[in-house]
Amino acid sequence: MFYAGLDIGSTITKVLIKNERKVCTTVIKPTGAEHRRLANEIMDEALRKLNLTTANISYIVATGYGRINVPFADKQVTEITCHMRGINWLFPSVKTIIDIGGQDSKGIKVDNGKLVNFVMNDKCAAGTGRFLEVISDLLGVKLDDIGEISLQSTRPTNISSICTVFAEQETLLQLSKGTSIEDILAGIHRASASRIHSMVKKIKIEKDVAITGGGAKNIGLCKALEERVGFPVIVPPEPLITGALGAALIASEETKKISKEELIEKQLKRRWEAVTFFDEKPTKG
Amino acid sequence: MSFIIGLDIGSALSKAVIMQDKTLLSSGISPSEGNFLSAINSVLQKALGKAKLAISDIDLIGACGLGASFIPHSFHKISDISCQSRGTSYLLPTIRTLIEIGNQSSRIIQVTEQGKVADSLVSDKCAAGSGRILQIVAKVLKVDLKDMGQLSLKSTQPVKFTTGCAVFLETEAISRVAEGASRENIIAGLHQALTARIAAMAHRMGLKEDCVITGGGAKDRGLVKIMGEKMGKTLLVPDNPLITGAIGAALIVTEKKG
Amino acid sequence: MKDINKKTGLARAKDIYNHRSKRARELKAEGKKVIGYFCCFPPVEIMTALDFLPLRLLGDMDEPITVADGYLPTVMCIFYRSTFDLGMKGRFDFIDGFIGAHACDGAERTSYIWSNYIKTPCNFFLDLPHVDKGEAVSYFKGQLNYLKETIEGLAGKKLDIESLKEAISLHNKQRQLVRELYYLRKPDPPLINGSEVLQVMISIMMIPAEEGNALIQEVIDEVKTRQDIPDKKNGRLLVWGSLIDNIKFTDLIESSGLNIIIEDTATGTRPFWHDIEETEDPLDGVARHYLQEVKCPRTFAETDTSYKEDLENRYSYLKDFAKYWKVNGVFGNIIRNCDIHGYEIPAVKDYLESLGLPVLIIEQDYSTASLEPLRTRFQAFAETIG
Amino acid sequence: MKTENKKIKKKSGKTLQTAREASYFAKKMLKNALQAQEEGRPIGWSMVTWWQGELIARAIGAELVFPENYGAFCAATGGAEKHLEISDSEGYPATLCGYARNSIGYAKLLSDNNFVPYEGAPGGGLAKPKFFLASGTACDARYKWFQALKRYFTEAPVWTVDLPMPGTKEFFYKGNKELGLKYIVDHLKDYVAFLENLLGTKLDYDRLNEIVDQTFKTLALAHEVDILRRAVPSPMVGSDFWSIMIPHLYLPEDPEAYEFYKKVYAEVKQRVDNKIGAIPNEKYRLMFAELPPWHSLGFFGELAEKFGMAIVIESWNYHAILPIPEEEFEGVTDPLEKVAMLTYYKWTEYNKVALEYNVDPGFFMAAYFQFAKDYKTDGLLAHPLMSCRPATYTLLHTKNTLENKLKIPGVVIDGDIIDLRVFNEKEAFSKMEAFVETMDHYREERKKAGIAW
Ligand SMILES: Nc1ncnc2c1ncn2[C@@H]1O[C@H](COP(=O)(O)OP(=O)(O)O)[C@@H](O)[C@H]1O
Ligand SMILES: Nc1ncnc2c1ncn2[C@@H]1O[C@H](COP(=O)(O)OP(=O)(O)O)[C@@H](O)[C@H]1O
Ligand code: SF4
Ligand code: SF4
Ligand code: SF4
Repeated sequence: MFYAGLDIGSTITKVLIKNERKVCTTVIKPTGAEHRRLANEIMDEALRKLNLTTANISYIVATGYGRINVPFADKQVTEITCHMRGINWLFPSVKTIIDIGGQDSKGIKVDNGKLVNFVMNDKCAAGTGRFLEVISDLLGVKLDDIGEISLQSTRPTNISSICTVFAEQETLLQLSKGTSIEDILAGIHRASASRIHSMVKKIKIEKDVAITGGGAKNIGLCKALEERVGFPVIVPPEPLITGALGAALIASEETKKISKEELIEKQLKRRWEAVTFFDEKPTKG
Repeated sequence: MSFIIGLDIGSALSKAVIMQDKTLLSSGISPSEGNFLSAINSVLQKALGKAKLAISDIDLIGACGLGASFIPHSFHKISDISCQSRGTSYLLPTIRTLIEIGNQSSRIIQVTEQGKVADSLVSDKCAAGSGRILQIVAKVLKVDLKDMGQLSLKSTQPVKFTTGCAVFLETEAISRVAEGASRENIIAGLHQALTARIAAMAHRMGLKEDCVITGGGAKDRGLVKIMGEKMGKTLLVPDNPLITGAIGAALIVTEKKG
Repeated sequence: MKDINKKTGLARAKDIYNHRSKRARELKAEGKKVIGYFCCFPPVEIMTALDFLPLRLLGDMDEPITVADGYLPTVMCIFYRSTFDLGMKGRFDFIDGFIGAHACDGAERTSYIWSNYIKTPCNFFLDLPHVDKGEAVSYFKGQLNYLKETIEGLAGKKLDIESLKEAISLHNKQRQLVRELYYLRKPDPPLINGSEVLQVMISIMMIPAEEGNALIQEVIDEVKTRQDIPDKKNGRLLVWGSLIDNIKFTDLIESSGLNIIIEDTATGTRPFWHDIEETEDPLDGVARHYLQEVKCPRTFAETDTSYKEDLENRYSYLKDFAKYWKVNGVFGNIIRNCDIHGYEIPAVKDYLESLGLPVLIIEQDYSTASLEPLRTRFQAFAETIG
Repeated sequence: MKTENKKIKKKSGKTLQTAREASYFAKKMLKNALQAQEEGRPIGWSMVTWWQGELIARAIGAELVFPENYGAFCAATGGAEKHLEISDSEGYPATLCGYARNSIGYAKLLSDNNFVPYEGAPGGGLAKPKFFLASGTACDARYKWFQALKRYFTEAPVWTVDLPMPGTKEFFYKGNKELGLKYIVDHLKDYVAFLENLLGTKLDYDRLNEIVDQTFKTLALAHEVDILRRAVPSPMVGSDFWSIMIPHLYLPEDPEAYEFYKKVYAEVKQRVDNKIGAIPNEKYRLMFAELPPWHSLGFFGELAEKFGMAIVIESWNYHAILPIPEEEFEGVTDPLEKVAMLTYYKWTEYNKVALEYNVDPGFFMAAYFQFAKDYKTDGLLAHPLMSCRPATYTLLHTKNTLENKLKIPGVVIDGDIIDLRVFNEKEAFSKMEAFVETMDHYREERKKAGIAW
């Protein structure tokens, strides 16, 4: 039996297929403006890799920002629960999870594998992955590299603006003053970390702490957060897929809860269509 | 008969005017583009050139704006709020409320009959209500800033944005494009989102007529129209809404030092 | 096309909910006078007894706050900013009297500012002690006497004891009916959902007590026999905290995998849970009821016991609610800037969590436009308790 | 020496020598409490109840400390941030009163540390309370906050002294004043019983009588200083007041406070007699509305320096009570009754002014109308606070009405008592610069309207 977790993030879409014992495959693709609605194709790609068809998948759980309207998912679960489950499976000792996604960041508290509390910021781009994307764009540095580069800094600049837009201008000003990219990036990471930390603090940061989500791929940000937290943090080997992993774990549990007949009926009902994001239909141009 | 320069060195645009005896002789505008010094020089040249003057002919300089400290000549710094209100009231003496939509922030200023500030309110620390968004979205849509207004006016069904954040608005605009929403509707939707923010401030301050709108945002006819509708007021726009701050700076420095 | 007036039960409640001042305006046209009041503390019994229609003044989560921003700072309770905004926009321009109340700072200061800017032929500010001791009750009774005198002036007649007693039993009847309605939520799934109950609750604050009583009775009869009961969900929710007065909010909660079972709020159980005792001087019972039996954390319950006992004293009724209605989760609803409930959050959490009930606290902006982002939070909570 | 003096001036904006000495009283309170703890005497954490609860608690032998005052102290010394963070992580909303959040954070640290103030706590820390004295007056936080503190001092009882707060019009209803006073007296009897029971001693009514008499004496003298301040140029400014208010607000029964006010009076009087202004170049006379930004008091010094703006009078509720006419006391012997009168009269003293100008409420608002006249002010500097709603609720209303009725313009500078982030000094300056024009304009308006000053 196979179980699939589909995490349609604001920025990156992740699919993970597992069986009883192990993770079989993962696919990670930008959600991108054009691809948002094409989660079905990403699913297809994962299936092709394993030579499977939809009929082989017992249960599909969708999560993430775009989970709401996935016609082929058997269940929708919030990314909060999914990240929690994924991390808990990987690192049972973790009590506090910091998830840094593309358009939001979250603090999640776990106790004995149960979600006990959470906070999130989804109103302001400061302290989200988007903030770092904007800055790396501006500096002409690849997102993958900003973490490493910032670690070279000797004198991090102080970025005083919270707002992404103002921080962008502050960065420009620093550039024209001749500040090095390393120092600017280090300053940017500090500013982000401080913002994220002050939010997560609201639910009390307790050991062990894991950082997950796309932001955890950024070593500069992780280090800056670690500095704030004051003790070492855990970063999973592939932080992007913890949500999808959690979703797949839930999928396998759900399968056990229902009868074969119900399962088959569910599978028949799956519609292999595009995903819609917004309730209100925009007018076609 | 002395010559006075007024400067408004904004985060996006640098503006200069030359005045003589309270008459406007010439003006110039240059992008600031993160290099204030060269913007100041360029804008001074423009204004001086048009007035056929040299910097040595100038008796006084008054300046406001974020980048004023970069001015390489001796000058008097005046508060942005006072300059906006004086300059605007010079152009349109009947105004009592001024809405300025600048690049980094928006302001609501209540103006007295003498063109002085009665009260003011500034959007701060968050770009959600500022003119910067117009630029960002224009870039996304590959539209010239100048054409935004016209396009907005043609909208039939403005898109409803789910966020106020300038950065998320950009992302959302990109998605809307991908989903097939028209540029017109996206721009009009943006104008509505921006209006909602500014209207909230305006109501805090209270709108006394006549109301005027200045700053870069005032160049955008679509924005001005939607704002007027939302606030239920006719919003006047000066002929050149960008240079009101610079005019004010010149007028105030004349009074103070002239 | 059905005639609106012929609608009964839930459909009628929905109508009244949607057109809140319609009935008041009709009655006014027939010569009845309307008194608008703040919060659940000005005694409706006195108003009813003098033939007024008491009308609870509420805000509107659908209407962006605009005019009020020129008068009330944004750090205020958003609910009262909204209410005042509607007042300034003329939404309540038909009321003949206004009774402000010292329920919380928000209500108190808004009452003052209201009477400065929104003129009604008659207004009164009801001071309400913060403590519930005997001497406070006597003082409060004195204030009720002033209230009575003031609106007697508007009524052009004196209040006689007998009609006050009648009004008290009429409203007690309403309290009893409300409780009956709540009992219908005991089964799993409940027979009536949160949005439907909310529509009924709002409705009865907008129409005369007799009509309200008839309406609840209709609803009870309808619900008892209906087929289309709500779906069974993961969570059976107790709502505690600031008030909820818009079904878009309850709809959002209930479409996120939760059933609302009982509300300890100012539009829920609080004004209805205890009957007014019928005392020799009816005002004694009225004063005691509002000061001691309306369980809002705005009234300070004196305590010289330990923290645990204090919580037990103040919140054991929540335990009773939770047990009787078999709830498995609590939503603490905090309208931003509500101090009364804000200071209680950790204590209420301590108490409920010690009973094994998970608690979700959300500070919200009293605006339907900002509801959707809350969905993820409710869903995550439903997943926790499911 | 000279440079040092200048430095102090820049930092605090204080101009009176006596104002600099006033911090003695803040320290004295903290020290007394710590000492009381050592000696095993009972300590109460108290709100400012406008003398209603404090005098009685002291008469029975309790030592009081004021978490509100401690909040200002922590903010001024940079120790508040840490406490605020803890309050947030305890789950208290970040929108609550900054003073409350500060003391909640501190309480958590104290209880975690076995009730010994932590190393480096500002001012040595607040000693552990035996009871809480909360207040029902003016602000919900004043009793909800102490109720919340019980989480950390699980055995300490919380007592709320309540005060009637009728509307202005309602206050003048026949018999309402008497009803209110009776309520307070009855309520205070309960309070006395509570204290006696808790502390195991009887209240000495003679002692209370002494305390009350001394309090009236000190307050009367403090009021005399307020009267001196009507002089032009202003002999002292807000920054002075925020220091000298500590003794009359918190320790009015302390004979040292009385002695202190004698010195203040002499110093201020000397300035008035010689027409010496507190600031060199007084051009504008401002009223200050509500609590100052404790962490940035230097701001006012710079306003004075740059624009010649003097803060000549500030929020009514920190000032000493207006004198109560002798005849009101006729036949009053019970000290509890005197306490009741003191507090209730303070609370309602501007109700008459409220009626005259037809403005509501009488507290927090009406006093500015009287001040404007008495102190010949040019403007209102309104400081709405991020985290103190009660003082902020009526500010816009006050500002609008002053402009309409007395042609006194107001300027709004957003800030906070504790939270550093919201106060933007640069923006504030540019607003004040523009406000100069506004005040000039309204001076003309007042002339046209025939309003005296
Ligand atoms: N290699 C990388 N290095 C640094 N940051 C990355 C990298 N890959 C992704 N990110 C960051 O992760 C974010 C997306 O994270 P993700 O958890 O997938 O969010 P979502 O679920 O909202 O799509 C991007 O905004 C980006 O900032
Ligand atoms: N047609 C236009 N021309 C110039 N600027 C425009 C136009 N339409 C909108 N704007 C906006 O005006 C802003 C610049 O306004 P301005 O008042 O000069 O700001 P600042 O003084 O901060 O530089 C830019 O952010 C730009 O987006
Ligand atoms: S502060 Fe900047 S990043 Fe944050 S919401 Fe406002 S515009 Fe967006
Ligand atoms: S929500 Fe809170 S602050 Fe607002 S009226 Fe209710 S109790 Fe008062
Ligand atoms: S009045 Fe303001 S500062 Fe004082 S306790 Fe209340 S909220 Fe806090």
